[in-house]
Amino acid sequence: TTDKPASTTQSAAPATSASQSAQGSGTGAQSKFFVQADFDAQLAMRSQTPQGPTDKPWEQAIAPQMVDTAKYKKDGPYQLCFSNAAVNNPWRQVGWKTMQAEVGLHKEITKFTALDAEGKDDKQISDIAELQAKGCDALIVSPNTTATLTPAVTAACGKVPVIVFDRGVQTDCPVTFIKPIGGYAFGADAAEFLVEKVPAGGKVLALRILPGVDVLETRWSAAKVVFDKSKVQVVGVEFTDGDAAKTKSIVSDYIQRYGKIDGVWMDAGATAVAAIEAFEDAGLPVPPINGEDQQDFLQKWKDAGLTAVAPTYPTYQWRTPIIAALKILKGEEVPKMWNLPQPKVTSENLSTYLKPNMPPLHYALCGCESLPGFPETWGGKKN
Amino acid sequence: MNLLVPARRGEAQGGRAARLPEPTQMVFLVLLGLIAIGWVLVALDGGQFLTMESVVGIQQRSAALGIVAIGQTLAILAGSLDLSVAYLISLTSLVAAEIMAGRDGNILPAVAAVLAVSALVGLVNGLVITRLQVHAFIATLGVALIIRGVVDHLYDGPAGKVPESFQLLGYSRIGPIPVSALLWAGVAVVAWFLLSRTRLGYRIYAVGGNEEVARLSGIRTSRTIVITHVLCSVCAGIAGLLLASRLGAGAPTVGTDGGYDLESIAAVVLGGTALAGGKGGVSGTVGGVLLLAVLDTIFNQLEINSFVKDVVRGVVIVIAVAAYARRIKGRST
Amino acid sequence: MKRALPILAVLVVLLAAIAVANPHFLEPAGFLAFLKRAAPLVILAAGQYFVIVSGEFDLSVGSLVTAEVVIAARLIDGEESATWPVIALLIVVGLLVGLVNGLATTKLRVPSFIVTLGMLLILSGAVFLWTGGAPRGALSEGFRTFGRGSLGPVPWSVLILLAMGAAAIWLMRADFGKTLMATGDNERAASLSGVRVDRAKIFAFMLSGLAAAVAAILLGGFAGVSAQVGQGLEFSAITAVVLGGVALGGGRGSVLAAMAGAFTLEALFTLLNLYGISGALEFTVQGVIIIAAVAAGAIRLPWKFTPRRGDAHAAS
Amino acid sequence: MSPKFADWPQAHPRGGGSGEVGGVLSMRGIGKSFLGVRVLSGVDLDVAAGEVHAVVGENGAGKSTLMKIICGVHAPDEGTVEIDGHPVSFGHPLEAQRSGIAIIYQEFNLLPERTVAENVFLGREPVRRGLVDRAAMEQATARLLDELGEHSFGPRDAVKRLSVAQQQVVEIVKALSVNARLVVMDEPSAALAEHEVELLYRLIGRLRERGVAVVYISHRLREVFDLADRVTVLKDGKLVTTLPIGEVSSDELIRLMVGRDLGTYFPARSTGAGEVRLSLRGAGNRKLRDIDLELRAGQIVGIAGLQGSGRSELAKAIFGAEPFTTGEMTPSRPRSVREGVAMGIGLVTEDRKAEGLALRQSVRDNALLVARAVGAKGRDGVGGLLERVRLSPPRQEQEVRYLSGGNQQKVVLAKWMTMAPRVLLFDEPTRGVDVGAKAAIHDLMRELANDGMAIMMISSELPELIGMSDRVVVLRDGRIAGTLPAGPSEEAVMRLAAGEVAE
Ligand SMILES: Nc1ncnc2c1ncn2[C@@H]1O[C@H](COP(=O)(O)OP(=O)(O)OP(=O)(O)O)[C@@H](O)[C@H]1O
Ligand SMILES: Nc1ncnc2c1ncn2[C@@H]1O[C@H](COP(=O)(O)OP(=O)(O)OP(=O)(O)O)[C@@H](O)[C@H]1O
Ligand SMILES: O[C@@H]1[C@@H](O)[C@H](O)OC[C@H]1O
Ligand SMILES: [Mg+2]
Ligand SMILES: [Mg+2]
Repeated sequence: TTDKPASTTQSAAPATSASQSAQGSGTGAQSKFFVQADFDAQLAMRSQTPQGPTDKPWEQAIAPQMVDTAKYKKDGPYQLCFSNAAVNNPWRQVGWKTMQAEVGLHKEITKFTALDAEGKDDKQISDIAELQAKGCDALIVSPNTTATLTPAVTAACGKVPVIVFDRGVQTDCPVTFIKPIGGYAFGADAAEFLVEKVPAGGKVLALRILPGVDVLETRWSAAKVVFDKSKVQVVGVEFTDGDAAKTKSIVSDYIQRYGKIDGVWMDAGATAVAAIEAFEDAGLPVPPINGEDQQDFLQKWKDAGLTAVAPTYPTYQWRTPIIAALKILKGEEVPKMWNLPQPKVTSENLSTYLKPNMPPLHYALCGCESLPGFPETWGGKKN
Repeated sequence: MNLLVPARRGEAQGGRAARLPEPTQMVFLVLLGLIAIGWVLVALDGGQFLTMESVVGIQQRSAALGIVAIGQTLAILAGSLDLSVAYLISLTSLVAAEIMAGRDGNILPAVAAVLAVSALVGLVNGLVITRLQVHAFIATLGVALIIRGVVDHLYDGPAGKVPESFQLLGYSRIGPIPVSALLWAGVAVVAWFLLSRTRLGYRIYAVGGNEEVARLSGIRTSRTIVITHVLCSVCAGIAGLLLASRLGAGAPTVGTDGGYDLESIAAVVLGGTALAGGKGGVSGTVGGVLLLAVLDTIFNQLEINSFVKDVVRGVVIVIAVAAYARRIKGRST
Repeated sequence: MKRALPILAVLVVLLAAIAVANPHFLEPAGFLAFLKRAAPLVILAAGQYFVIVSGEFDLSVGSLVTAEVVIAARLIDGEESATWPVIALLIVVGLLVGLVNGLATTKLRVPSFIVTLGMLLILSGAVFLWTGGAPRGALSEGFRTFGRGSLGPVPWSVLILLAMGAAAIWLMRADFGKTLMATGDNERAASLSGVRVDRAKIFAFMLSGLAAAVAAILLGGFAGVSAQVGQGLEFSAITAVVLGGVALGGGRGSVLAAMAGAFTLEALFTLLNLYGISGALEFTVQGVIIIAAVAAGAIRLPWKFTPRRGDAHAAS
Repeated sequence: MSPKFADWPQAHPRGGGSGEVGGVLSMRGIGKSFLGVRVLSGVDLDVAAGEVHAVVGENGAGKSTLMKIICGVHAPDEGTVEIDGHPVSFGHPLEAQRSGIAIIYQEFNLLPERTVAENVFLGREPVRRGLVDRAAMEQATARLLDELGEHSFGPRDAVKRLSVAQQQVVEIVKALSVNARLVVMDEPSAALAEHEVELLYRLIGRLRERGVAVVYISHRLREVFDLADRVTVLKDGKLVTTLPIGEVSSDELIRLMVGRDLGTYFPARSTGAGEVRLSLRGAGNRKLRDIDLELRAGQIVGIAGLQGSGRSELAKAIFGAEPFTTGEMTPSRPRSVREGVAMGIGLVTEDRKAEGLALRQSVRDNALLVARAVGAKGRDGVGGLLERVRLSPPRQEQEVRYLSGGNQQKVVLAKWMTMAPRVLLFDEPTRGVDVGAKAAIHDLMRELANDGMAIMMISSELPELIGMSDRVVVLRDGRIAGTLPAGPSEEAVMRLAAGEVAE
């Protein structure tokens, strides 16, 4: 007997890289994760108008290509299963709470079984296998690693309708793949902002969390393309491990070394505030910087009147898989590739996203304000 | 003034404790108890505990940790320990998948390369400990950093490709028994045989029991420690192969994400092997690994979040080892 | 002092190398910044030293640091007036965790490696269970002063470091330190000389917990709330102590050398950074240097004179 | 592989001594330094087959180091070693073993967690088809134990369950199992009681008969005179002389070792007994029963008994390290070591290294350990104390592990004297201590008694016990078998200890 699919159509190595243009701009070689076509597609999507209800961005889709799901149609009530990569950072925490609240909205879901793989590929492979035996009507997967989870997801596709979101897999067997526009858009949004705000020849420091994670690699590779075409000078690309203290130290070192840093690009917002503080502690004005939609950053932005932008990778995407699952089980069409809108926070709309009663590491684009239990479930205070 | 004081605590326990089995056997009693508790809890929750899938799941989940923990048992019995296994697993999964590159014909060279690489790392660990006289904790931590640097430098994501035929190792099963569990069982049997039937095994116990006594009795203690580390690393290499076959590729974080370093040590001591060396054995470790896997399964079935899991795991480990310590104290007085 | 000489020499060489690459380093501001950055690790190393010299390990300090920062943020919740009560509470929590580690090690007779490994799991699980998975609340400005602010030109963390360092050195010269050292060297002999060995060890664990609490206050103050402030600090602290020539297994080494070891480690990180060793290979260099430094120390000293039970198995 | 005791002749007259048979061992000009400190220089040693060759000298004279060179533990810096006329240079104990050399080390050398058989064949396990042959190993061990008349334990017992004396038997069996040409015994009797030493004598006799060469080290001169054919004296790492045993007297031997006249006299006994410092009435615990005992100021009470008769247990219970569960103790019963110390009781333990000293700490720190533990004052006097215990040279910052056994024992003494105890208990105070230091310790004990301290002394060396005690209490199986006045005969003590009824 085998628990493995008969065949997998995977291509483990990330697709070919294009545009190896380092140009001595300090940005280094292009990431092997970079795919020009995806880059172009994502950048284009930014200006497309999503379809669906505007007040519910998690139900919207950009340029959807609908697929028929009649063959999955069945009567309720339903049991949904979810294999989660991990709940090991605030982004996933917010998303996970949002997803649970979404489940609570639907009476027809009588059972929701979720297993947490704790960031372990091997555990997630077993989890997916174990979930298939639980009589799920649909299986939602948030894969830990794209390549390595592909076989397990492929295997599940043969037994239940599968919905994948956040990180992808290298097979199109899932009924739908849900994600915001993507990392290229995120990285480009931030880089374009800096190119606009930093004077020509200005020194930009790029801070990355860690290498090798596709959603983060795409962010940087897009920024690299943007910077390489610009007149700013990228003086350093450093990894922070997402550690605030390390971030602050790195930024302080750069300030000391170069006397002045004119812009800071970040691939994620978690340590943006630490980077800002490095300038404050050095008694320098904070240069243009990007963060993410985390409350502490938005708060700082407002309080200090920063020149900033916050691209997002919205946590409201955690609602969509539940909605998609129900649509599929009811036989309604869903987009094959469900591209959610990916707004960015700017100084114009900052005040709509800043919610001072929410915890510092809360993500503004949770789409959770109208869900039962808000704000306490997300750690916020009623006021 | 001081008449008839009550008997000492140690004495009172002595009688009871003396009848308790060895720690390496006790872990199986705990395991049975845990299965019973799990069965009840899951039943109350309206589920079924030991379904076919969960039994297969327990074995699948245990196999990699089990193999590493067997190697760790050898190192700990010899009075050492190995903190480099996690990074070595990542490294060997990459070596395997890169060399296989999706081709059946490359399986053998890949396996050979993995064994060679892991043996080499074990050799380095052993030599740093014995020749340079660096405490095993620091030596293997240092080697772990070295491997980490190399892996992080060369790879930033999954790489290589494991051919279908080799993935059977990770996925096929014979009835309810996965091949990976058979591999684990095989490694355990070999290690058990080695420890209880060969001179090397006797020497490992002797070196771990008291290195000086072993040396003065004519045992080449350094050589024993080096060989033990080579075996321990080879076990990690085998686990790396298994994980590569499960993932279909090599992954630079598979070892650390799995927490195989500290978790394998926890499994070993949970199995009643003394951290100081010289006492314990493979069977206990098998029990310890199964105990952790059954705990995981219960948590999975009850869908308990990972934070509670950590707390429970921490408490279980400390209490189990405390129970063994009680028993030993009871014995010796 | 004599025992700290070799590591101090290494430290001076590293500092000189840093100064060559970065002349700012020799200016008061540059050097104070280095001290400030090193302060948490140095304090943790001092705490870890007490545990190691008594013959034990404390693997729980990293997750204790994280837990303390997360607790502080949730309890203070931006409220200036809560600063001092919460700081007091953090110190109590640190001492309490040390107390539990110490009690489990001495009374339950579980090897401290296992006790503190268990504590590591328990703390990281419990604190996030309590906060629902991610840090909540915010630290007050007052709280952050200790890690961020300075008194005149001298950062508070440097002053705190000096105070803690002086206290550690004083403690090791006092009866407590001498009896702790004897306990780590020969527990049975110490006990038969009237030393309350369990109490001494428990106290050592409490000092480590206290050090973790102070380090948490400095780190939280320096960079704000984060879920991974403490990650890996236990290994850094132990490495620092060992780098200072303090033997795992107990009974040997000076606290000054342990702290110098922490400075050396921090200087090493700074240096690797300055010379632009690629992020990843930094680990490799670090691994080689640590092994080499400990090996050099081992060969310099008579590592094995009287064979002693437990030397080879300090992990127990 | 297994030795054939059965083949040995039963009678064992003293062997022919040197010269008769070819030399088994010949060492020439041996030199050895540790960390630049010269420990041996220019030492020659010849041992013939069938000879028992005693090696004597003060603590630290280099006896054990010389033996470790024979056995491949240390390599000599200078000189040559020949076995059967062939030069050898052992890099590892294993190689010495293979050349037929066996050793009973001064320190215990067993694995408590392993069985007797596993210990006996440690590193030399018999194998069959590549696998360890347990059965053969256990049979051979059983046979050896049988030959020795040891039936109180078997090959499968875990060593940790054996008494100290039984463990010593295992050590001996281990050495014999090698079927060696040369057996080195480094203080094999230190842990044995008198009657067990008899057993050892018989064994050595048999070895001699078989033509095995024996090197015997002991601080007990009586054993040297009982056993040896020749004696080699070492002093400060140098060879003093090698003499046939018949050509030297005990006083001469001491002079050769110490370099001066010591005399074999014990200090004068006390003149009168002072107040009762401590008394026991019907005291007992799991090892002791019905102990009535009085310790008086100015008196030394000797405690005699066989191994395991409960002497150490008695000392530890009085001190508070072990409990009394029944009976009374006046002025009060200490429930912990600290209470014992607070009552003014001190204990010089029998195992210096395991229980007495923190070896890596300095002389000063060890001497102050008790004072610091209980937070007592009076630490400035340490220097004076160290002089008083005649520590030589009194270097306070020296790590204790670098001191000789005698000097280490003096540090232990100083440690207790900082507290000016009212009662001081000595458990085997001169075990493994050379003759010079022994005399110093004896003098000191009497001096303390004369200053008004109450002293209890346990010793397995009867001459010492008898010579020092103002009263001898004999223990047997945890009970007091009888009390004898000052200066009893050895026979009287032994009769009580071994079980004949006292009047
Ligand atoms: N491994 C070692 N390293 C350094 N010095 C050593 C070592 N072994 C022994 N010594 C020193 O060598 C000297 C001789 O010691 P040795 O043990 O040979 O004396 P001994 O005659 O056997 O004394 P004792 O009667 O106390 O057993 C002593 O000063 C001792 O401290
Ligand atoms: N059967 C035994 N098993 C293990 N240990 C024993 C046994 N008998 C005695 N011992 C240990 O040996 C030590 C001495 O025991 P005890 O006080 O009974 O004898 P003693 O008369 O003082 O003999 P010794 O000459 O060894 O001091 C004690 O510390 C005890 O723990
Ligand atoms: O899963 C990812 C999350 O872990 C990271 O923090 O943000 C992007 C997500 O895709
Ligand atoms: Mg000796
Ligand atoms: Mg005794």
